[in-house]
Amino acid sequence: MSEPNLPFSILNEDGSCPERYRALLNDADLLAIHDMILFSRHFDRRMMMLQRQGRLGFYMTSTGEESTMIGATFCLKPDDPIFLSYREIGCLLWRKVDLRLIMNQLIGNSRDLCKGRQMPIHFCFREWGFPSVSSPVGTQLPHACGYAYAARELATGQVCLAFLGEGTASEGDFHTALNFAGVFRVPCIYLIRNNGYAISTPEAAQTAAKSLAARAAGYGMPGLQVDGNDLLALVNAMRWAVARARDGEGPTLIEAMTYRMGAHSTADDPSAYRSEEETARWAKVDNLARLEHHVRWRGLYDEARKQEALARHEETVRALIADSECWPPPPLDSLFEDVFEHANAHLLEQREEYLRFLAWKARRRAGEMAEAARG
Amino acid sequence: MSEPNLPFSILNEDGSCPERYRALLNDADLLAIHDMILFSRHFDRRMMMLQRQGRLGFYMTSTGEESTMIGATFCLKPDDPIFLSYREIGCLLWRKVDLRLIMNQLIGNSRDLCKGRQMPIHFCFREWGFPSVSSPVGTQLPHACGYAYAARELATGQVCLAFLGEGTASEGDFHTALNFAGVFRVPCIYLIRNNGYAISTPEAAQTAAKSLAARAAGYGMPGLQVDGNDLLALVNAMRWAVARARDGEGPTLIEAMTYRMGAHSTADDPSAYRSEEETARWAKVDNLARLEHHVRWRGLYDEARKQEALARHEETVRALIADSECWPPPPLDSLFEDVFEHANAHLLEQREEYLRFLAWKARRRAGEMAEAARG
Amino acid sequence: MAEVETLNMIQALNSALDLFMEREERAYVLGEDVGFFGGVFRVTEGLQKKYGARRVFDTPLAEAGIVGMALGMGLAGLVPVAEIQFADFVYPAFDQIVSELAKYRYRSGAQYTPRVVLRMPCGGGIRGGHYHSQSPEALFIHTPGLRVLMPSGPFEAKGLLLGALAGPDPVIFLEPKKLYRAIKAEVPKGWYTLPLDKAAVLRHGQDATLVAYGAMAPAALEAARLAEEEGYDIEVIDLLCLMPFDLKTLVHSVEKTGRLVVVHEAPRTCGFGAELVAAVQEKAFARLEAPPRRVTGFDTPFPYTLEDHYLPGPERILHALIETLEY
Amino acid sequence: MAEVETLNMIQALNSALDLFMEREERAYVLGEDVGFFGGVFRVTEGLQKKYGARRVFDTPLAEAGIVGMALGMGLAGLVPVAEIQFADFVYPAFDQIVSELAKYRYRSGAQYTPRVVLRMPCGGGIRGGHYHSQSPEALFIHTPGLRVLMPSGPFEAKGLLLGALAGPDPVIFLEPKKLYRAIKAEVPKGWYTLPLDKAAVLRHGQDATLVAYGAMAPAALEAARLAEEEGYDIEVIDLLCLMPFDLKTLVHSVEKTGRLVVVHEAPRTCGFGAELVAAVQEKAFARLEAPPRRVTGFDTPFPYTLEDHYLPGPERILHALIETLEY
Ligand SMILES: Cc1ncc(C[n+]2csc(CCOP(=O)(O)OP(=O)(O)O)c2C)c(N)n1
Ligand SMILES: Cc1ncc(C[n+]2csc(CCOP(=O)(O)OP(=O)(O)O)c2C)c(N)n1
Ligand SMILES: [Mg+2]
Ligand SMILES: [Mg+2]
Repeated sequence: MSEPNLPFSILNEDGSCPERYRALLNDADLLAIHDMILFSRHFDRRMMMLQRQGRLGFYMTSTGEESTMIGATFCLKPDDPIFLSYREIGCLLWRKVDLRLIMNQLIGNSRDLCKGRQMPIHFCFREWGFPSVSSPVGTQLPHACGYAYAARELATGQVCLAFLGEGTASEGDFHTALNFAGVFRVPCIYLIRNNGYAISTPEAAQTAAKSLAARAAGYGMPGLQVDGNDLLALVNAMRWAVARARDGEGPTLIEAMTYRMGAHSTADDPSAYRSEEETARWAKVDNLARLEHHVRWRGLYDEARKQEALARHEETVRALIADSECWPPPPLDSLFEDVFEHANAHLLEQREEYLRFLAWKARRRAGEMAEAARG
Repeated sequence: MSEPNLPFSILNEDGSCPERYRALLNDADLLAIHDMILFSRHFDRRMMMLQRQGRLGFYMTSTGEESTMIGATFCLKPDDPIFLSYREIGCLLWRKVDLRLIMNQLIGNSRDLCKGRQMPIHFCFREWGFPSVSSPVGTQLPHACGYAYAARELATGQVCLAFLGEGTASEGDFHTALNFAGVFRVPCIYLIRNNGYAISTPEAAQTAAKSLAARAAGYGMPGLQVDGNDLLALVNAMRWAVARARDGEGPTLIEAMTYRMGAHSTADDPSAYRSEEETARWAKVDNLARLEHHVRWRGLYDEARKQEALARHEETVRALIADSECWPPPPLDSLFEDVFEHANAHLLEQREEYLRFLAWKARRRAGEMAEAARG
Repeated sequence: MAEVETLNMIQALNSALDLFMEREERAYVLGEDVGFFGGVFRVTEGLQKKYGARRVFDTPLAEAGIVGMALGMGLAGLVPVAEIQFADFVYPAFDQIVSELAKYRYRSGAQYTPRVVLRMPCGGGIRGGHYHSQSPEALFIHTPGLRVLMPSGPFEAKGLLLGALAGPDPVIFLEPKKLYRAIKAEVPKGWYTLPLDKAAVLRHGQDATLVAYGAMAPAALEAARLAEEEGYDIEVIDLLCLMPFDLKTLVHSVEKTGRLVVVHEAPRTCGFGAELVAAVQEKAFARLEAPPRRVTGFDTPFPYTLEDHYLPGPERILHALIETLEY
Repeated sequence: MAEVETLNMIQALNSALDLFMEREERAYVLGEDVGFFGGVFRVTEGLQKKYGARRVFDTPLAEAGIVGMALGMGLAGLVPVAEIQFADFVYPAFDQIVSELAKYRYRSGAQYTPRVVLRMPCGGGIRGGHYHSQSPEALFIHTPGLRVLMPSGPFEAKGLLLGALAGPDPVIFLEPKKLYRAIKAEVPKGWYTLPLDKAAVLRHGQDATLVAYGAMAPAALEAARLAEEEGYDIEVIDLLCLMPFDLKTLVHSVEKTGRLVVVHEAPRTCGFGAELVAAVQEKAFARLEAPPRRVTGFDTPFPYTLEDHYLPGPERILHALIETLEY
């Protein structure tokens, strides 16, 4: 277990970077990532609007943290499974999950692969390497370890990536997952998005540790702390961890320092617990802004391209929303499927009873209407 | 958080120690501790015999690890609560818990303070500062943190000590407890008895970490690894941690390296999973043997004293057993008490129903006997 | 007459906590986001400001730690009131609740008698999907050593919570979050407690007994109103106390009506409804004119888009009532 | 006829695991002490030697890790069989079971269909006190998405376990440890499976239906024998499958006998017995001649010294039978 001496940050304030790190990302990749972050942020904004208009039940933005998800996903192969916490839509976007499927999940309509069974942002896209998101935080962490163990056994060559927030690092599942991962030396990377808050709780109230990366030593794996608002630093660290995992040297813990620029969720109002001044301070080092400086520094970008991109993204999202809103809710029968491979007698009977009720209700309504017509 | 540079070991092989550490324990204390370890070990031996004779349902020895419990308890004040895992009878002994109460718990008779409700060694002696032991490992760890928080609030000046085995350090409760303790800077010491095994599972299969003490950094507290078979080293580390806690500087994690010389429990046979050679190697550095070398080196001890002590201990245990075995089991009503402050209607009805059954059974038996007498 | 104020359930709960903390200096409030922020549902709002950050504090994100720490505080003589942010997130603390909190008094031979109240919002109706909607009451009711309560309105919420806080036993206090802001009611300003083992008869009737609790209580009442339109006279009982539950009142009612319908949100199989049916029929067997009937959530995880189908509503309850009445 | 051998339940379970691992290369066994040592009850003995330490392995001491890791392996297409050392120690893994394992298929729209079997010894009768004696079946039965099985002898153990292992759903496989070595029986040497939704009628009778499972099945049979001496003809049903359970067979029996007594070790309130009573009376209401009766553990933690009072035995069952028969 040799801990490398990787830089915390690479990008300078003016968008420049030391020459030796320039090759970390070629221009085309860099532009593609930047464009995707721009899209992700626009998507966040539009979904928030949709939610406020009452057209979406719930949403969580990843605004401010995009480089972490997209940069990390960029470093993986397309079939490496990614275990999401919930604030990582960028991973789906980078892998080009069919945007309509994403919207259908958010709406929970009949075209949602998961049949409208979970709240928005609880994604599952097996085809793209995304196991199912659940709300209880941290539960995905031991899954990633188990999956990685299986991948090695099945010789698929896959590396697993699991995301979590810094708050989630306080749950017991964090501990058991990382300890198991260390013991079994699985090809798995645990990536903490340290965005400063768990809902209203600041990191300082979450742990007395100087860093969460420091926990890695307690599990016999390397721990890296990097600037999560610096795409290049994140990619540099992830690359190292992925190579290590791919080479059979075991797991790595990465702590990406970033900031949740928006509310925790559409149900939250952060002004109740943090200052505008703090938010403004972080806005200055926003990952997208820094990346834009960098692409401009490389001479790849200008205002015209930016406006073109924003217009393009808006058109994409607009069309998406229009499409997803025209589908009906999932059929009633979907309620009773998939609990087991085959519904058991108890559930079938409950279904039957419910259908009897619906029929009665329909008759009753018809009766009422007939009466109203008579009366 | 300044980590002190405390020595791993203090006692030399020949029983000597560097002069500057001699004052760690004065002669009287040293002799008392040695005598108590001798008693503890004899008690273990006799309980094992009792269990094999079928007179005790279950037992777990602490043979090989006595210095850790007794040394640690020695460093506390009598009213500092100690949260036991289960293999720490030495703590009770040092605090002079009424031995009859200990035996009554082991037997589960009508004089057991806990009314025969738990398996042997699941002690609870509030008067002596011992909260209740339970089998699920690790659950006591957050209790200790909460208790320590309360002690500070109530300004009792207490310091909490919580024991665990190295296997238990893999449970989620270890993580949440230590993280909470760090955040709240509570006066609490977590003491890992790293005795090499969790039942059959060796420490190497338990974690890939170089040491468990290294986990402390992840919780913002100091972590000390000490030789658990060296009373002086243990006392030295505990004293430091107790002073720190008492001064309001927060928790400490101590990892005491020792060896479980006996079976995991009376239900276990270690020969199935570890070599005689290994056991023999550890026997050479047994904590009691090393301590005996030391008291002899100090000129405080000889064979005659030893024989006297053993005879005295045997007499004590013999009398104890005789006493505890003459008490009946707890009364039937004890089964239905203490679930709540007052039994609720449901339980009272169950009790009534059961008494009705017992009455019927007695009538039935009487009828059978009458019939037998007639026939 | 005591002074009253008009409060929703959140305000009523907040008032109970406030009164208790004022009266009992050993009372402490802890949980995720309960301190500075006042809780994601704002039930603990203002308490930290009033009682200080030592008595009202945020914990790290770990339910096992919250319950375990609260229990430890209880062992030392404090009276902690811990919030679990949603009942759906109580499972990481399940070991601490089932193995420790519920058994501590018994296994210590009452040497230790920790008083701990765990509050948690539960139930559906807010489009919360799998993990912001569940009703785990049966799991706690089946665990000896826990009292289980669930209010159905602001008045009940304050009175039950004060009763729980002042009582000697560990309590699981389930708050039907759908009702948090849905109902306002007159609530005494001062201290009052409701008994922890009594149901409330919401409506007297002769034809059938309808039993519900939490957010199903108003739904049951509405079903009874609909049934009245159909010419039936339904007795409605709001359990309030789930463990112990007021079997006497239930049996008394069924002795009168001869018919029983129980309602809950949780999945049917092995739910609390089964216990209610089993217990009542044991006592009122001879009087029953139709098989006791259950109206419940389905044996599936809690859905999102289709939650209105999943949750029993007044019409579905009415349907079951009518089938039972026409049996 | 298939070759048979005489085995106790441990050997029968071991044989099932062995056959399955031989047939299914994706089968993996994990848990505390299951590898080198072969498990504290020796159910996995010899498997590591035969199938290697990658397929049969010891885990660190953390049930949440065991279940979470097993589920992750299942997501990747392996078929893990995890052991929880005692059912009493399953609670640290409760979140992984209830929130994850049980819901994964449903919430993913069957994109993922993990097959995971969790084995755990349960029940009393070995002087294990609070934490080596519990019967948590009701908690799992109430959780949609889990199959729950409990064999009552070596033949049933092997057939049910092979059925569970070969099946597509997550299974909680409860092993009544009191019976581990208590009964020997003839068991086919090769592969066979029992259906995962069928009860066994152990004894036909006309006067009352007695339902039990696990270690209570032999006790029920003995009670029926005692009842026979008193002139009663009791039908005894061994459930075997707790979720789904074989309601048809129960109802069929009660339609015949008109009387029902159910037995389990777990505490009464909200136990599985409540469900059995509630479900049967819904279907066989008109035929019931006495209120269905429950014989169960008490609503207390599981005791140590007095466990013989706590656990239902043949005489206590007989008493309930007679009271029901004489109702
Ligand atoms: C087990 C559990 N407890 C509580 C919650 C409620 N909750 C949802 S998100 C959240 C904060 C998570 O913070 P963090 O891990 O830092 O992730 P972030 O939201 O900052 O991305 C909490 C407490 C939950 N989902 N699961
Ligand atoms: C939650 C839980 N899981 C499993 C067990 C079974 N068990 C009892 S002791 C033990 C090993 C504990 O090892 P360690 O913590 O090293 O303590 P030691 O026995 O070595 O003193 C196990 C697995 C348990 N008691 N609790
Ligand atoms: Mg965060
Ligand atoms: Mg150990």
